[in-house]
Amino acid sequence: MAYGYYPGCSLHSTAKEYGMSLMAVCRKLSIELNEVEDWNCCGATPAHTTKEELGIALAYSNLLNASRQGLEEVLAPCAACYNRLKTAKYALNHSELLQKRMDEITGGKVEHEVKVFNILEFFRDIYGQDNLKAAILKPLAGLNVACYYGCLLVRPSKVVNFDDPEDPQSMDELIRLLGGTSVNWSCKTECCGGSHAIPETDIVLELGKRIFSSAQSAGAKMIAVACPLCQANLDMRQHQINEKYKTDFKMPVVYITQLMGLALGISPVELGLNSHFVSTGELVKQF
Amino acid sequence: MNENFEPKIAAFVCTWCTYTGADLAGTSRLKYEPNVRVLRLPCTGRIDFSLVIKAFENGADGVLISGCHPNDCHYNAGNFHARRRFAIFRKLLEFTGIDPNRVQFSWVSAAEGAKWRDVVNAVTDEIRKLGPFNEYQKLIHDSFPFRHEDSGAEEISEKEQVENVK
Amino acid sequence: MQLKLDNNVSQFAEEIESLSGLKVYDCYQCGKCSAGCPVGQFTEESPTRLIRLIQLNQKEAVLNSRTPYLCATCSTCSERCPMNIDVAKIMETVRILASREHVKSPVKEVAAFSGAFLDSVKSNGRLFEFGMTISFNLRNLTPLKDAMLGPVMLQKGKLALWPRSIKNKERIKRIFEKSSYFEPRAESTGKKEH
Amino acid sequence: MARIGVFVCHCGENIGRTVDCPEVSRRAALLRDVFYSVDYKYMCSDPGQNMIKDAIREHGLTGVVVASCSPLMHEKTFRRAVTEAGMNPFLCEIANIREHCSWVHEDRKAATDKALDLIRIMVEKVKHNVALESIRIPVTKKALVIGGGIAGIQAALDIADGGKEVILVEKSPSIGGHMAQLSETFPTLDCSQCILTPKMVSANTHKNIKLYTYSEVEKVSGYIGNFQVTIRKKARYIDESVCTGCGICQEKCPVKKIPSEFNEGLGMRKAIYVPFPQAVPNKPVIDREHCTKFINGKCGACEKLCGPKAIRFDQTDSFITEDIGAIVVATGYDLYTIDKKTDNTLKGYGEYGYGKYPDVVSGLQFERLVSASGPTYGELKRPSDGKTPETIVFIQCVGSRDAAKGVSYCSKICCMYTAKHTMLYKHKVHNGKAFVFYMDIRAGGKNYDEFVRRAIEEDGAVYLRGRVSKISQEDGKLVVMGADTLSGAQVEIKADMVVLATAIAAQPDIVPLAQKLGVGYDQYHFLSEAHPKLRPVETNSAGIFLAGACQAPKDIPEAVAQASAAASKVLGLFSSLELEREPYVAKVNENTCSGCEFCLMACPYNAIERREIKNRRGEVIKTVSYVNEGKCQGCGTCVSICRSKSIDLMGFTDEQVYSQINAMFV
Repeated sequence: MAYGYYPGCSLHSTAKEYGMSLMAVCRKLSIELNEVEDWNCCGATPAHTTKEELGIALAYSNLLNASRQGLEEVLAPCAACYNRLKTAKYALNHSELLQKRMDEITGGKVEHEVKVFNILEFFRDIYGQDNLKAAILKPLAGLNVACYYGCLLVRPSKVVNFDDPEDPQSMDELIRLLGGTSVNWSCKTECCGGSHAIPETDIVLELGKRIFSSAQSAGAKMIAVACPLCQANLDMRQHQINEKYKTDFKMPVVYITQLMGLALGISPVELGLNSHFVSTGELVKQF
Repeated sequence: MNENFEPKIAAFVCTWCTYTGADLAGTSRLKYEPNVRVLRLPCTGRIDFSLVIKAFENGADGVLISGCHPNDCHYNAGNFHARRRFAIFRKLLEFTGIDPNRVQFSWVSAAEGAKWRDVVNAVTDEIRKLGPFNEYQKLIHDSFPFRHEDSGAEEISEKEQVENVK
Repeated sequence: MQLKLDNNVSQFAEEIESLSGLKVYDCYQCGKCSAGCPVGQFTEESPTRLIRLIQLNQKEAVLNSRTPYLCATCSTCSERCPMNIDVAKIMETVRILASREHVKSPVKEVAAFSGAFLDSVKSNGRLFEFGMTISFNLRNLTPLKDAMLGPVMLQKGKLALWPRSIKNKERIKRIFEKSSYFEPRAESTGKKEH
Repeated sequence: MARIGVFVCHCGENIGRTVDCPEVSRRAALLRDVFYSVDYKYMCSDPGQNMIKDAIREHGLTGVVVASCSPLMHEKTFRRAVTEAGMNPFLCEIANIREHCSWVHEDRKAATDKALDLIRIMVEKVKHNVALESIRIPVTKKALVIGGGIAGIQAALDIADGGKEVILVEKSPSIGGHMAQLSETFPTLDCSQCILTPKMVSANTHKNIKLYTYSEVEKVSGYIGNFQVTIRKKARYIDESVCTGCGICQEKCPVKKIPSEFNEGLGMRKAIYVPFPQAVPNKPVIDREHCTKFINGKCGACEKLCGPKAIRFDQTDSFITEDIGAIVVATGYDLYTIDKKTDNTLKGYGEYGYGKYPDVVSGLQFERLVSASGPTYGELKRPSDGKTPETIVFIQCVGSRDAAKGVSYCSKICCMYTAKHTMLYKHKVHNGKAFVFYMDIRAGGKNYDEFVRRAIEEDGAVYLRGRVSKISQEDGKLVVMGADTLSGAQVEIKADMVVLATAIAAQPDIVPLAQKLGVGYDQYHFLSEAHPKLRPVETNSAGIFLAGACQAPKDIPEAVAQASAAASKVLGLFSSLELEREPYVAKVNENTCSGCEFCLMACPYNAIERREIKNRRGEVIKTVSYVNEGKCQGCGTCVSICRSKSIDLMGFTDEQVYSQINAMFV
């Protein structure tokens, strides 16, 4: 099985382990990913909050490349990229004027529809839960996971049209499928302040604290994410949160693909589980 | 156009809203142009547009149709029937080369005495500007024996009305 | 505080409506957006108040508000608005409008970050995080901010020291040059989506 | 030959000032077929009316035109006058030369000319008038009241007290409706059941009321005064005539864990049950879906233990047909569904966690929790662990005024009942604190605003102006994230319980009933009144009236007032042997009718039916339209849609209208 793949900037740098673990999982499951040729940054938050058209055009340019390459289904594992690509598609579907402008700006036109999937949709709807289940070697027994979706996977719901924006279930289902336990907690879709990770540190520390306390009181031992921004934010800043609020959170923030990898019997190092700020030692020990 | 020309205007109104609204204009002693002759019907839904043709035939220079506001019809939907018919009738007028502004349509509720005044004044002005509707009366006179052949158009309009009503 | 209002009271709201395609006067100030805003405790004007100020033509106050810059674009407000107003989009619109009108950002860190980010994308086609972070800290005059994180990231292989550019940089250049502040909207803006 | 009389009224100065009445009268006399013309100071006065009567007798007039004020004013007066002179009332017409002429014009000549025109138009019309008889419809003096809540009970009692028979149909096993579920009522805080139960009992025992509970209206046909209604009496699986209501069956039934509808799911009931102790009638029903006997044929404990042997497992639904003269619809309301899991068409309030957190309850559930007859016998305990809540957050407008997730309208009663809840809470838990999130306080009504102020000033409820964005659960507490827009701040409250003031919605199954009755409904499925201000209890279907929250959200006083109003309309209708209506109805010319049935589609009243025309051998030659005069309201829409000009409207026939147009301009 071969699908298009839009890694986005993070999966090559700050979210290196997301890329690594995804590749490892795909190798294991014989999924072939064809990277969108010469892809560019989706623009993330700075583009669309600076110039509306810039935000759309940067994302559209990637859809254009994908369509030229003949890709019909593209996996965008980074939730931010996924959100931007979906937003561009949504905006273009709702405005012919904008479509015209995009044709002018990028000098091209998407020839056929390019479907964009996030990581959860990809394994649930495209690869299939049954196929995945069959490949599990080491079920994640006894693992209490707080599934953290953040903002970009589920909102705005009319744009992404993916899961319940208040109480999404797809990652929880996946964790259960892998043999783990997903805890019922309140902060699944609360914002971690990812877009302010660098400029407004105070905000992200406060938001991060809320998320960790909620996960902890729900009995979670770790947080699973599908967004490099959330991961970097929560993982990198945990130390600062503990310092500022005199807390003692030691909660690994891992990518869902890393947990999948463990269940599929891939070695922790191959999954990049050694490159986290908060130690994943306790988790890795079990495998 | 001729400023001294006093147009003759026929008004077909429903009894529940516009006729009562016109009564209110009277009780409020509002003054308006005396050119309109009102014909009271239970509902604008009763207005077959051949009545309009008939009015022109009898020398009207303009026709005003007025009933309850949308959703306020005493009979639920008669005004909607009238509105659809009117939309088609206007097209028919355009097609035949008659200025469609000779037939005016409006909603006047039982509470809108002042609106009735304004509507009557505006329609009178408009028709005054359009001038006497001599062409039609002349046509009727000149071709009296054949005028029923014209009603072919009427039938078409009615058929369309029915389809729209559906 | 006193607001001086005249017949032009809806002018600014109409401007925002025509730029964003949203209906500003649909807002009845229920406060649900403010209630759930993750950065609520860091802002002076809640989204509710900011929209009220738009409704009352307070353009200057709105364009100089910190709120749109502190907005985390999480869309929680838009998701829960009982009147279907895309509040996050209003924040975005205010920010873009301020930038178009050369109003200096009241939150310099956010502006510096956006600038650094887009500079990096503009010259490489992709984000070069190491360079971007240095550029941000220089713009923001906080050269040592998060300096402790950098080495660890480098050590963990999470920051590349050299940019990896895309091949067709012309494409990116063109996009940056040609993009307008706002997308084109038909005359009849503000049609509600249902 | 027509002999028309014209009577020009001066109306004191009102007409005479602008219109030269003697001149008009003189010129009217010259009109063709006008035989007699006169003007007089006050035509509506006794001498004026006598002039008309005398003229009719003396000159053998065949038609009368009174040129005076609006027909809406005195048409009835003058028609009565001509009747007294032996003329058919429908041969008298009014030319409106006051409201439409003298009062609105200043130029005397123009006004005089116009007055004459108006008279000429009516003279031409009256020449083509024909004698008509008012339509008389016999009236069956028995009313049907649909719905046994407070509105239905009140309407039924008022009609019954007025001496007329009533059939009261209630779909659930007991009458009482939502009011029976309430603990206490605003703004007096009197106990709901204390004031309702006596009425329920009277409804059951009144000699003029026949009560059908656990029954639904199956079919309605006919028209005002003459409805035929079929009622489906659902099988209770007990013989009501034998059952003594001793309750042994309910006591011994082993199926215990069925969420009680009456307690809004907060308590349990058995498979054979009386919904609540004060139920009327106090006879149980068997819930077929949960009864073991029906599921696998075992058990039958109730049957064995029933002393009078009233259990009938083989009972089936039965049907009763009744002749009815008037119908009162009092089907009430339902709550908006907050929990989207029960209704996928709604977006629901996922952010409030209703259905996920047991201590987030609806307003009606709170009523049950503080009601003396509720699952906790009036002691306020929260559902999750039975703890007494020390902090309760009340959220108003859940579902109301919410175009995105609920309904756009204001549910009207929530401001009041939330204030009541805070008071009931404070009276039960003295150290408790109530917080209320509201958007606006709508407390218009006698002693209503004072009541809300009392909640704040005396019972210490803290009102916060804003909506709540999210409720989450942490360490056994509900964390409520709201806003107070007055201070411009976010508000976080850790509460033990949250009460959602849920929007009032129309009954989910109202549309099929409305369609059976031919009653209109709005986009939210509330039933439509005939006129929002002047005919608030009538519907556009003659003989069908509305009472209570089926028309719009209403509180108890309003529902009761409307119920009594509907009852008085019914009694008014029943006060005469026959109904008399203006004979302005459509008539079909069966010779030319082609049976295209466009009129059937256009008629807003379903007044047009098909009629088969048969030859002597009884073979159907063609089908034509036929107007049911009882249903026809005389709008004339069918007349203008008829392709073959085969329908005409009495009183406004084509002949009359064309004659008027012919006379319009000379």
